[in-house]
Amino acid sequence: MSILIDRETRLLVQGITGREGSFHTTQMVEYGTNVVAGVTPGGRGKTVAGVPVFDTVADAVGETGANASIIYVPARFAPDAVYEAVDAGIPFVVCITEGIPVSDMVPVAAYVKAKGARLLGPNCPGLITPGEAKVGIMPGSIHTPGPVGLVSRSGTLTYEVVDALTRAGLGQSTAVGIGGDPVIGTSFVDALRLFQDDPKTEAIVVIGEIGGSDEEDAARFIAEHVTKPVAGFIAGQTAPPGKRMGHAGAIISGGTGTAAEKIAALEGAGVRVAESPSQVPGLLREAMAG
Amino acid sequence: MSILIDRETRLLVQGITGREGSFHTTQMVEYGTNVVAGVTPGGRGKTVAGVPVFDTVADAVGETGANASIIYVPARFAPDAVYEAVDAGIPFVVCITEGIPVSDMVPVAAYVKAKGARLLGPNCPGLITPGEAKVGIMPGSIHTPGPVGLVSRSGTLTYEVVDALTRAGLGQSTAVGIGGDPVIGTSFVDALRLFQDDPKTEAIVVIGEIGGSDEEDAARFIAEHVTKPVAGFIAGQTAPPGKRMGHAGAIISGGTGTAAEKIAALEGAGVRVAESPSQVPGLLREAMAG
Amino acid sequence: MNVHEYQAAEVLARHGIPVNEGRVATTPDEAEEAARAFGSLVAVKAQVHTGGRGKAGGIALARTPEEAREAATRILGMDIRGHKVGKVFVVPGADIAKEFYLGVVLDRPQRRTLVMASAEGGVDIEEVARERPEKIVRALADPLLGFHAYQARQMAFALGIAPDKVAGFAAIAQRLYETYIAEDATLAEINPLILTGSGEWLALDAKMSFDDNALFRHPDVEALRDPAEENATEVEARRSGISFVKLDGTIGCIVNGAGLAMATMDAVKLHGGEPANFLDVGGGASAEQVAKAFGLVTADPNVRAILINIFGGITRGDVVASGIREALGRVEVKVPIVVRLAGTNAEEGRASLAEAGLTAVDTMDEAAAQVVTAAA
Amino acid sequence: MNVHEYQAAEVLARHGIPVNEGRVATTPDEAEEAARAFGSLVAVKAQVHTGGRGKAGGIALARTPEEAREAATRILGMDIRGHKVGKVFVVPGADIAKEFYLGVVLDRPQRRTLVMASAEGGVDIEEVARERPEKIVRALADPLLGFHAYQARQMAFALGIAPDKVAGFAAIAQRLYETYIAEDATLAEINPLILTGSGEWLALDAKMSFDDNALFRHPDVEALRDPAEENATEVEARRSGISFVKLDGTIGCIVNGAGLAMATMDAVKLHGGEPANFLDVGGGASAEQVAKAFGLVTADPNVRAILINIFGGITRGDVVASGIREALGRVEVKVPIVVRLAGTNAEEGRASLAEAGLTAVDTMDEAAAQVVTAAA
Repeated sequence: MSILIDRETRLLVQGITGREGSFHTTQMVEYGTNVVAGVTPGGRGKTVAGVPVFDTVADAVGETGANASIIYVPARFAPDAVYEAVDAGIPFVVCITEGIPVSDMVPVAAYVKAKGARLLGPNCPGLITPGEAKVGIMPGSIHTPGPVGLVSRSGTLTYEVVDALTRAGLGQSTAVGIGGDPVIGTSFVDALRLFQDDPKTEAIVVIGEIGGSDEEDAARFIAEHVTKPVAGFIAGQTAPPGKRMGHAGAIISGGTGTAAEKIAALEGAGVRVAESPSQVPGLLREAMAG
Repeated sequence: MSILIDRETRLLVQGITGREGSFHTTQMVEYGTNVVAGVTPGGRGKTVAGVPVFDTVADAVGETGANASIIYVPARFAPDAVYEAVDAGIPFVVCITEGIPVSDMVPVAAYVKAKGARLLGPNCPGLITPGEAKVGIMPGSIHTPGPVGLVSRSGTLTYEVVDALTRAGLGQSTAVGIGGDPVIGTSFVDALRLFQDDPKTEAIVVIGEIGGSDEEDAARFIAEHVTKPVAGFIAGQTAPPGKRMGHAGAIISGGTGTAAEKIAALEGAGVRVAESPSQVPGLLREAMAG
Repeated sequence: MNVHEYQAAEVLARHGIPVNEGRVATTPDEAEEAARAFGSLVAVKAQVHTGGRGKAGGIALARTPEEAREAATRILGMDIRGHKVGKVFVVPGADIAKEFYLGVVLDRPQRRTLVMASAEGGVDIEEVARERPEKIVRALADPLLGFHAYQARQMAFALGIAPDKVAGFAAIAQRLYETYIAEDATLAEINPLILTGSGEWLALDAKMSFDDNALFRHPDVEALRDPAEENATEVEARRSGISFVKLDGTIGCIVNGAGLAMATMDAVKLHGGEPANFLDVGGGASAEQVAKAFGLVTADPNVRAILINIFGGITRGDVVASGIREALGRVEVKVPIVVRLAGTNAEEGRASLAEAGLTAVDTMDEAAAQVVTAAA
Repeated sequence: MNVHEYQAAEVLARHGIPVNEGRVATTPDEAEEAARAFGSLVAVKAQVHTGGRGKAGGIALARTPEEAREAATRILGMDIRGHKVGKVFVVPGADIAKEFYLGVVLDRPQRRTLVMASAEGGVDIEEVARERPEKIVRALADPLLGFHAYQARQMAFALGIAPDKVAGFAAIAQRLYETYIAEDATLAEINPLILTGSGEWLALDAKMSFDDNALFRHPDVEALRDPAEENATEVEARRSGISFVKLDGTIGCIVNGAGLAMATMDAVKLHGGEPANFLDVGGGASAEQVAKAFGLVTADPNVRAILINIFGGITRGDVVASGIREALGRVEVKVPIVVRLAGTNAEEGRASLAEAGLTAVDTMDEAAAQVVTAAA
């Protein structure tokens, strides 16, 4: 078991013939992901890594029964791609695209929610259920199946922690990158709820960073609803206020969103928070030992 | 029993201090409607016909527990009034206002529906459950309690039919004016569903007119779901195509929306359609006799 | 409110849609001059607020300025379905490779804006809808978010448009939707929308109607109103807050409420008469409004009798009766009048009217029968 | 992207918000002239991209043009929280009867736009939020429909604004929301929004920030960028697609990925060092990007050692290693470099870097420890 994706996932790739789209489609197919279709307007009849391309999402869903989508289209067109996917009945949409204006994402997030669908991202690395399906841009090779559910706002920092977990013999049920933008579809709390309910996930790792209060919300949720052991790490303890640290959402503004606050909140909820990513596996083992 | 309103209805009047609002509030209170509050921005502390006035709908609902609202504000401000009512948690909103642009009503109708609330109108006379509550601008005196549910797109034509029913000894469970605009909240089908499910309604009268296809939809619904006897009348058999007959929605365009089509559809669904409003009570008695 | 083709084209152009730029001519001289300026084959098109111009001979092709002059001479002044042609639109001929239909309207049952397109352009879309409905591609705009780019593309692919022309079509479809919304239209239509031989998209004909209820926020649209296309009595009625529609019969109708007014016309017809008009005097039926209504109805020389049908509701029948009497004191009416007065205090009202020598009856059917007899 | 007060005021004025119209001065002469033109009491306000101007002495009242000149002389060139004052905004004094706060921001947890207001205007709103949160009135705009008029009125009543001033406040609140949305702002703030003695609403100070991701569709906003307020290295980095933030430490950081870059800074600190910068070189860590990164980092004279931290994922460690070697061939780096390379094919990569004489280690902690030692 796992959350959100597994070997039954029938994946559609939006923007499949683009540079990013075609490269990562090949990578996902090689990993064993069941990529059933791609969409690029005007691309009908082509194939990418053996995957048939369609002009519209409706066509692709009609022909292939795709039930998840990953978006690799440029920021100006990505919101439209989300609407197209959701309107075609796709219940789970992963948006990799970075740089989408917030004012475009506010209605997108509301619409997806109103339709009962789920969005992961944007500006995220996607997610992976090791050994079953990779829906994203992460290196598949560092992951291994196992009992740890991981949720993170960042990309390479996640890989860092996953790598450490794998080396420590702690495989992952699913590793989810929720993205570094101010407005995202799936929050820490959403992912935590899924991990808490997933029988195969025995422990959880939360990787946060400065900006917003999603980690504080996660801490409240953990305190109230999560019975599984949780370890975590918060990046940006040395980040100055008022400066955007790469991710559009990683900014301390008005004195809120600091790493210190987030660490305190998580520790208050019983989460073991590492000083360095390399400590995460050890803390998690401690937590799992009770 | 009845549909939508009864003596338990706690009515709020939006635009209560205006000319129309204050006149009809007095009329409604005199009829015995339980008018609990009114709203006019800046009107706090006033009363109209003994009804306390508030600045905002949220205040009025908080103080009085209003659970239905009627709107008498000018067309430019009416959509905002609907949003205010629905956002304050009022489940049933009646909009009397005439002349609201269609492009304003399209989002209003969608929003009300998404919120699970119900809108009656706009550009409608409201509704009445005789002897219990009058929420509208119809003359209360012509109505009498009884077994006939009536639904209509028009105002005075409805009074005409109600008067005929009352004189014929056929009282009304509830008489509903859905309004003459192209985009309205509650359709014939919505009202028919309520009448069909209302144990006190034994027979139904449908008063339609040219324009749109709401009557055709009603005919389909009647054929499939309505087991109670139905009589009807369609106004506008002599109306020329392409001309708006008073109501913004009463227009035959592109050759569709004619009275002949609507009459044929209703008759096809077993509805007895009168040639003149005065025939309605007789036809209904026939239908009720089986 | 309707506008002429040339005005609709101007509105579309303002919203970034490529239109065939022509010139309006009100005289044969101007038409000739326009054709000369274009220096090519031109079409001379009657500007009237009705369809079927082509079939009525209101559109002509002209190869030379002289031919354009001749065409304009013939078309100007022509009567097309009761509309007199006062202007022609002279447009350069286009190199048509393929014709499409593109339109935006309200879908009433869905309460949403509908974008429609067809690869059968240049012909009557209602005919296509009736006879080959599968040839029409439809997309409902989201009521809160609008018409998405993907929807426009989806339509283009469904129409079989070549991949390299899809973006151009989609942009025009989105702009037409935006025009419809921004201008509070009730119809925005391009028929035909063409692909030229060189692969350009061009709106070759345009039609727009506007929501009367929204004109208050579009003074520029209101300014496009053509008085020559409107019935003077209807315009006057609108100013008085009375809904009036001119018809061809002999029995003038004055009624309170639109539904009842239609039902009254129907009753006249049912009893063998022909209504001369639709007239909704408004809810209150005050003396002032009734007086104005008399003025509007009696302006029609065909009117041989008048039926006043008032259902007294909130306004009591006796008050309505005095209003009618007062109105008759202000306006001289030379044809027979039958008054039907019902509802609250109707009896008192009828008595008062009878006193004043008017025929006042109880039921609509009776009133209709009497007025038809009176007009015969 | 931040703009100056005077620019924010211009943007608000364009959207119909009444602002206090002042003049920008870059010299004492200009300030004097501006004060003379207004012919009244003026405020001379430092234009810098930071708060706390008042406390730092960056705002002065001047009763005469000469006083304005003196104030400008003192303020121009002043350093406020690391920002050098290059311009002052000279504005006429206003007759303040009552001060309010009005702001629009994103509510991240709610994923909606939040409009906030307080009757405690003219003071630090964050302080009000912390200490008297009940003094702040909030309304979330609908994500699809926007900020309704009723919401603006509701806020006004909740603030205790007199009934006859409610419509004016509501109009400004709605316009501020519209400005925020139309201009893709991340902050739109009026503090104070005042009621004058004669009962007029006036925005006395304005602050706006804009969404960097949306600047492509707002060239007019992009044009407001003040190069004097931006770190030259940060600007250069942005042009290269590199995220760079200048800090005060001695250890330059080059990392792939924003989260990992923050974690790397944290590791440096944990091991007793101080990072000189945040730098996200992007996912691929190509030779070209790494070379640019070296250029950015070494431009800082404080940098005494560089930590390169790359997690090889899709891009393999050996490829990253050759990229680093190639970059070092292009850019001369005079300080010690510690490379941490992990992930796919990291071992091969580290071997290749060791061959080139670079210190290449396996873990982030080890690398941080070594670079701190190297910089000591």
